[in-house]
Amino acid sequence: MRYSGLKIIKEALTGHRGWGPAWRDAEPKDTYDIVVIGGGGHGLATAHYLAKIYGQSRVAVLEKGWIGGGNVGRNTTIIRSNYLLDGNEPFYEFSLKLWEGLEQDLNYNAMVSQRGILNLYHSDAQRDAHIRRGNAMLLHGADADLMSIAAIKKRYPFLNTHDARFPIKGALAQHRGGTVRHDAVAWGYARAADSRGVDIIQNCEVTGFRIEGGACTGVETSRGFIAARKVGCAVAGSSSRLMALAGLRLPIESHVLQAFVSEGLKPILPGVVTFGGGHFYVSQSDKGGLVFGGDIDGYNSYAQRGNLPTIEDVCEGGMAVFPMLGRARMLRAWGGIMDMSMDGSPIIDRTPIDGLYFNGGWCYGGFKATPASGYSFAHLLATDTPHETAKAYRLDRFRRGRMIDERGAGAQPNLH
Amino acid sequence: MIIPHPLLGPRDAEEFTYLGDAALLDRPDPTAEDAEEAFYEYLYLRDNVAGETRELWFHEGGDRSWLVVTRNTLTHEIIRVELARDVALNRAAGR
Amino acid sequence: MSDLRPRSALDGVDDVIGTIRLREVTNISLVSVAARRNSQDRCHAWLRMTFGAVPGPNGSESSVAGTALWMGPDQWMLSRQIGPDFDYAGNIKTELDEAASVTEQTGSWVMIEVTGDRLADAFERLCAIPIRTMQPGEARRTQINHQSCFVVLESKSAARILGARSSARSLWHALTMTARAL
Amino acid sequence: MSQINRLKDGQIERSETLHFYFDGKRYSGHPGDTLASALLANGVRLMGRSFKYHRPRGPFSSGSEEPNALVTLRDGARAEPNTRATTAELFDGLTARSQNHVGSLRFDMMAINDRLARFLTAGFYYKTFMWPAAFWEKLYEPLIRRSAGLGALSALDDPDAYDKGFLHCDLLVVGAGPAGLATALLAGRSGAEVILADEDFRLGGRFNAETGLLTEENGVDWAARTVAELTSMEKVRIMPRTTVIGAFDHGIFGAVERVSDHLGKTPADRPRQILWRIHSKRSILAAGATERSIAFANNDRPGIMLASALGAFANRWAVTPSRRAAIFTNNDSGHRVAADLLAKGIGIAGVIDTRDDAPVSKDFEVFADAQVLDTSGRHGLRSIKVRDGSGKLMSIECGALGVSGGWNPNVHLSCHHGGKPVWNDELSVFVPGPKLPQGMTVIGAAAGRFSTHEALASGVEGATDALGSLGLKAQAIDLPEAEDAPVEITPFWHVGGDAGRAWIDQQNDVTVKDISLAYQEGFRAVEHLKRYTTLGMATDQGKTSNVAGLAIMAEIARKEIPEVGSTVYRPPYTPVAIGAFAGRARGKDFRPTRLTPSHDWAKERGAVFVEAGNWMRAQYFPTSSETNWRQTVDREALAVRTSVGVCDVTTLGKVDVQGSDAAEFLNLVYANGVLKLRVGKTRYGIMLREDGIVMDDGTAARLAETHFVVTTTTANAVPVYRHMEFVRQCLCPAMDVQLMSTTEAWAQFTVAGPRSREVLAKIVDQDLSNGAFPFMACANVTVSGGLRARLFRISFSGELAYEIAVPTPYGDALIRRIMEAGEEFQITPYGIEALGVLRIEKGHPTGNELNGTTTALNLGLGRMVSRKKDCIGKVLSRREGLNTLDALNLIGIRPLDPETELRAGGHLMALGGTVDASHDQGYVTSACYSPNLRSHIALAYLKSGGDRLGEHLRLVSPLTRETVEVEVVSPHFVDPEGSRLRE
Repeated sequence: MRYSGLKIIKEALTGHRGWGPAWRDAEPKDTYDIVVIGGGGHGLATAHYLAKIYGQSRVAVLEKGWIGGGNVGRNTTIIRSNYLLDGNEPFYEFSLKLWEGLEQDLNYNAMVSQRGILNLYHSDAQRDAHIRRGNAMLLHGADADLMSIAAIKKRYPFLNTHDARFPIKGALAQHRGGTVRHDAVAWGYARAADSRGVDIIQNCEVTGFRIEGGACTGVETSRGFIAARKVGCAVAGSSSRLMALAGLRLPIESHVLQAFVSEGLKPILPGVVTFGGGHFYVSQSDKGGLVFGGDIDGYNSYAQRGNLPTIEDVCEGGMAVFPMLGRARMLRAWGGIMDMSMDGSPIIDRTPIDGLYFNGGWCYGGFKATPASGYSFAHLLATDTPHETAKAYRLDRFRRGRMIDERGAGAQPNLH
Repeated sequence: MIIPHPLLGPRDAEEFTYLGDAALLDRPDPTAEDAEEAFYEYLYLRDNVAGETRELWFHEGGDRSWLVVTRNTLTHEIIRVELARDVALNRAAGR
Repeated sequence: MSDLRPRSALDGVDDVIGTIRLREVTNISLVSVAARRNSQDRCHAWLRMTFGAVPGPNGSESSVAGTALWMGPDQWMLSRQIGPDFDYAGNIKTELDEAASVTEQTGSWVMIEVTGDRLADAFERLCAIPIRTMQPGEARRTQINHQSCFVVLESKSAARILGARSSARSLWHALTMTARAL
Repeated sequence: MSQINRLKDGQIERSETLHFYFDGKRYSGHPGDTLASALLANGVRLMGRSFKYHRPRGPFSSGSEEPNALVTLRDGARAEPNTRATTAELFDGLTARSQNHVGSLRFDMMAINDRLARFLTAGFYYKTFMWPAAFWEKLYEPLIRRSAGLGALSALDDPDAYDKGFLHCDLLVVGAGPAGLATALLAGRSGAEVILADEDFRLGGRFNAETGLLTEENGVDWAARTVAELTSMEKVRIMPRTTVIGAFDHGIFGAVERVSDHLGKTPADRPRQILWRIHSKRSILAAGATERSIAFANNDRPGIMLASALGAFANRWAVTPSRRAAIFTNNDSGHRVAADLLAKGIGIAGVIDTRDDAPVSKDFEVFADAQVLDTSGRHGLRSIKVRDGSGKLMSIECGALGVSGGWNPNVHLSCHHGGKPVWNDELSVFVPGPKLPQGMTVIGAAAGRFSTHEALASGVEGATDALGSLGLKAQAIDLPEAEDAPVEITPFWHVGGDAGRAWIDQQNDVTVKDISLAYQEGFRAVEHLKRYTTLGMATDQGKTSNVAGLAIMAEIARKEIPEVGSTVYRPPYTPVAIGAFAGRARGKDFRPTRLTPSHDWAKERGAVFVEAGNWMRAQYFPTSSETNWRQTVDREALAVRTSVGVCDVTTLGKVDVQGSDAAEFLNLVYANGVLKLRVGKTRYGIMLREDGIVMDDGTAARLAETHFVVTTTTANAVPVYRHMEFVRQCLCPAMDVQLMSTTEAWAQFTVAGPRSREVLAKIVDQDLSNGAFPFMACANVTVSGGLRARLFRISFSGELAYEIAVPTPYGDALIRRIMEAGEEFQITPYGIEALGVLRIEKGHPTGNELNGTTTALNLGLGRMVSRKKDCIGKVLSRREGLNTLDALNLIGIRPLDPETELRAGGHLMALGGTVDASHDQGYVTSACYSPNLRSHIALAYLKSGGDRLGEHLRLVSPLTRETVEVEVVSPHFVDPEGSRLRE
């Protein structure tokens, strides 16, 4: 069923009886060509591109709960491709381009909103680093713009430029950056994949891998064994737990990242802003809520909830940039499990086990990467070769000393 | 969170800085044949357990002790806290 | 004797705000003492001799010789009301010699005395120490508005704060704001 | 028109009259009123508009669960959007504005949406606005965004102050209703340290809203007596107007106290609110229950509200939306409200009860087995359409309708640690599950123990249990006689039929139809339902809608409610001002400010300061004749090379390393050898991280056999000290070594330049000749006739230079003394700009070069990583990826035209060929103008740059639209052989 304005009008006049399920509630088959574990954004996107781009139809997505219930349904919805390093920038720019055509590709309005993202800087050293980054972005064919305070103030007149502890000296802007309605991304990919015959199987938890002669031949699940030629794992915060079932240890720690939303407010923030003197980023959703966040709590956790010090730190950052926020109210705080890698960059690669593929270590970057992650993972699963933009995301890069460390923080996940 | 410091009693976790898995106490032998592989595993690979795990916290805002905290990553329950130095000494003695 | 004159972090400011009195304690000399390996006993004996007892965790001991404050395992901060001209560290070092690592600390800290009946109310707004259940002599290292400090309780209505000298003015500002807010 | 709907009695101060303004109109009320009660008293029922359909709305509740009566309180910078009129305390001069309408509140142009409702069903926007793609950004989205939100921020800085505080207690009691008061009383009498917090400004909970809860006395009196006794207890702290917003780990709770929101204006210096972090050993949740509604067509008109709210407005505030009211209920509490209203002189048009065994009353008409089918009244309820047990339809005139679908325990805080509430079939409610936050007990209505007797009894049980675990003995306590009515309820969630829209989530306009549509489209998991329909996502977080939504989903899916699941409860319990979380840390007080020992002196000299981390450092020292900073910096940098300059370097990290194993310890920490460093000597060293990347660089000075002083860069002082403690305690626990940070203990100044020796000779009490105190020497010395000091002959500038340190209290005196001594040489104070120029001229790396991805090899210091010994980072620095042939090397570059500025952050490309990422050769880390070379210069990382000296390249910076042809040169621009510093 195609979605369109006309369809809505027709349905409205006939009591909305014609709407069917956005995706089938599929029953697991005995065997598939490719099984993708994880019904989050990345897993569903992988399935969509496997079916659409790589002509794979015998594909299943296994989700232990309800789809879109992980980080894709629990993030600050920011999209951008303002990366510094060669290993990252082409990938995230590829992702941004996919975002730009998402609605038409999926026939689902995920409200991709390119209202721009500003990274404020507060010192000469930060400026130099931002210039290097902005140049890298441009050299990779992305967009970047160095904005003066005057230019920033035009868009954000309420920015604190009068009594800031760390005065704002300018910003690196990416005007093509912005936000997306996060839940709709999962639903849109699910619906599109489903329409191409992909089985989306909810409430189906993987409990083990069947590995014979060094090769993975399928997965044990809460709903029985499912055979597959290839198995791809895209389970973000649960990566270590899942891969342990296959006897693999990962260069990944699971941390809690909190995010926050304010009460609905009339539109005031035109785009996304990140603070360089602390840890704070914010945008305003189409419903009017200010969506904001900051640092991870800093300790390993699977509890999906954080603690007060981080909440306070984030709000201090908010007040430092926009002192008007004092009278906006925080409505809800939530915590998600971040798969923090050892260099802050993701992994999309084969594993030492034939037929078993891994996608994870997304740190904060998971949401904006969704389309490219799905596309590249689909490419790897279908062709057994890394996608051009993801070839640096190898599992063995740490052993080989080829880290992709944007922050230069080293092998300490909670610093990335 | 509150970390029951073995010397100072209950202290707000805000006073501490987190490093990670207590396995970082076991620095491999740099002269060993497979030193490079051993160091790679030591520095980069993690069990990342969903459940009880031993980890290193530094009492930065306190007495500057490194602590080994046994904590459940699913519930945040803290089971045991020791001075990392004591743990390290015992291990050395164990070797 | 050198003709260079010392200057205290807050130039000896002394102020009463509402019911709270804030005063910089000047002419304080500070030195940290850390027991060398296998010399813990000697250090403890010396501390007992000098301050009457060995301060334990969260504790301090005072005598005519000044105050000893527990800083960390086998580590103490000694303070004495005597001008910085006096080489306190050198003095202690000659007494303890190789039994301890001795470090000059006089310049590291500012000492502010907080007094007033509403002391507990004030500290509740400043830091996470259990001020109402602490006993005189007890000490805590804690955070006050993002600044690491030692708080030594002298009585139910008096406490001394040791804060980083470089941010002494920020600390003073935080204390005065809180005193006003009560 | 004055308070036409004010009834008799009530807990308000009639003696005093307060005046206030709503939408510009002046009204009056009394102390004890909320904005909502005062408006109702004045006959105002219409207070706001709903989010999506802009339906006219009045109060739906009388408390913090309010979804409808949201206003913008106060004006200007203090304007506070989305404030619940039902909790805003009235004060004289209060001003409030209604929200979310175009035109007036009564005639809202956007109400057109209500006519288009059939097109604006749940999730409609996901299905359209896609073609043509270009229209989304330009047309569709702006339209959608315009309709976003309810109230508006002022865009002005919040002028109020917020405080933070920390409390410690044995027992935290959340909620001061019957159960909470009983438990606090017992715990207090038994000697526990108790904190009793309640979000309301009047303690007592249900006692304030209902009558007949106690059999022998008035509940309000008992509450007042109990509060009085608690207040008299030294160890009990009573906190009204304090909302416990979240349960965090290990007994920590967050609570927000509204200190002055109820006052006309905040007293000077006082905070508006305080965020308390409460450390509790045990906690008791006595948060009570929230009434739930029944969905029926047009159940959202002003005048229709929860029955308990109708009762509370009448009993506590002596107001009513109308003199004639009806009740729609499926349980007995609706009947009690009817009786209360009657007692207040309100006409009861009838009690419509869905149960066929509804209790009968002699005082008012009860319709058993009956339902309310529809309502009328555009801006306020006028009449309801009722079908009685016989199926007869009738229209009943009434201006108020109280609806009761039963009660939902306020389980929120009990679920903040991931615990799920469990369904209790007998009571047909969710009660707290087994997985509670550590140390928490739930009592009273929050635990599903609804009768007053049960509440009081559970309070005693809760306290007794807590006291036991605290090692305290529970004292005896005499509880008042209380009603113990059983819960008589037959679950009834919504009136069937296709009559019209029946609201579940009032604020977000989610109706029964939306829920069935979500089911039809496959959004059946609770979270899908919520996210697709926005059910429970409004400012009330579904306090009055979530359970009903679940129940209706269960009904459609033909499942049991627990099978459908339950939503996740997250903090904060009610929305909290972001300012409260930030507290005092805002503006200039965002972070502490660290000042150097020479700060005041530098200020006197008119220095320009700049932030360096939390430090403020002198950036440069302009003279009156200089018109731009470059002139100043050039002068300062030249002075150092030609005569002498002085710079405060106190901010460099300093660590005292002592102990018999100090040398061995540092030998492991530093990549280069330190073991053989002689006493009285200093050595430059680099530290690696275990991954082989350079962590920091600095000097190690050996003052005695067992005493080193180590310096770090300003930025890395803290992490390096932490790392050294890690190595000491975790990796070499047996070593005899002690560390102490002494960054602040010593005021340290660089005296640099050919005349520096002559300057210091006047100050230092010892021979400084090259023989006596050669390059890299260090010593404990005295200055100005006996003051203890430390002297290091080290040089960052490449000139003959010293760093001299005295105890910080003497820093101010020393800098002035140095200036005196240097006067004859025109000694020049210089700031970090000139410092930067001097070090770039010498190719010394700092933060820009040590960016966390560079190795010793990249820095050209590969040979410093000792082959002979182990060190942190040595093994992994051997990895192939860190030793490629085309590895980056630190080099210098000069523009062919010396006057052309070089851009730090620019990238290096071959002279010809394409300019893109695949042709990237490296990047510039630091750039400056060198007054000594009369040319712009820069340091850069270049692929195998070590072998490319003399090569010409292009420096491109598309971001700043610059391209410069440059030559690759040695990074040591000045005195490459380093003879000057040895002179």
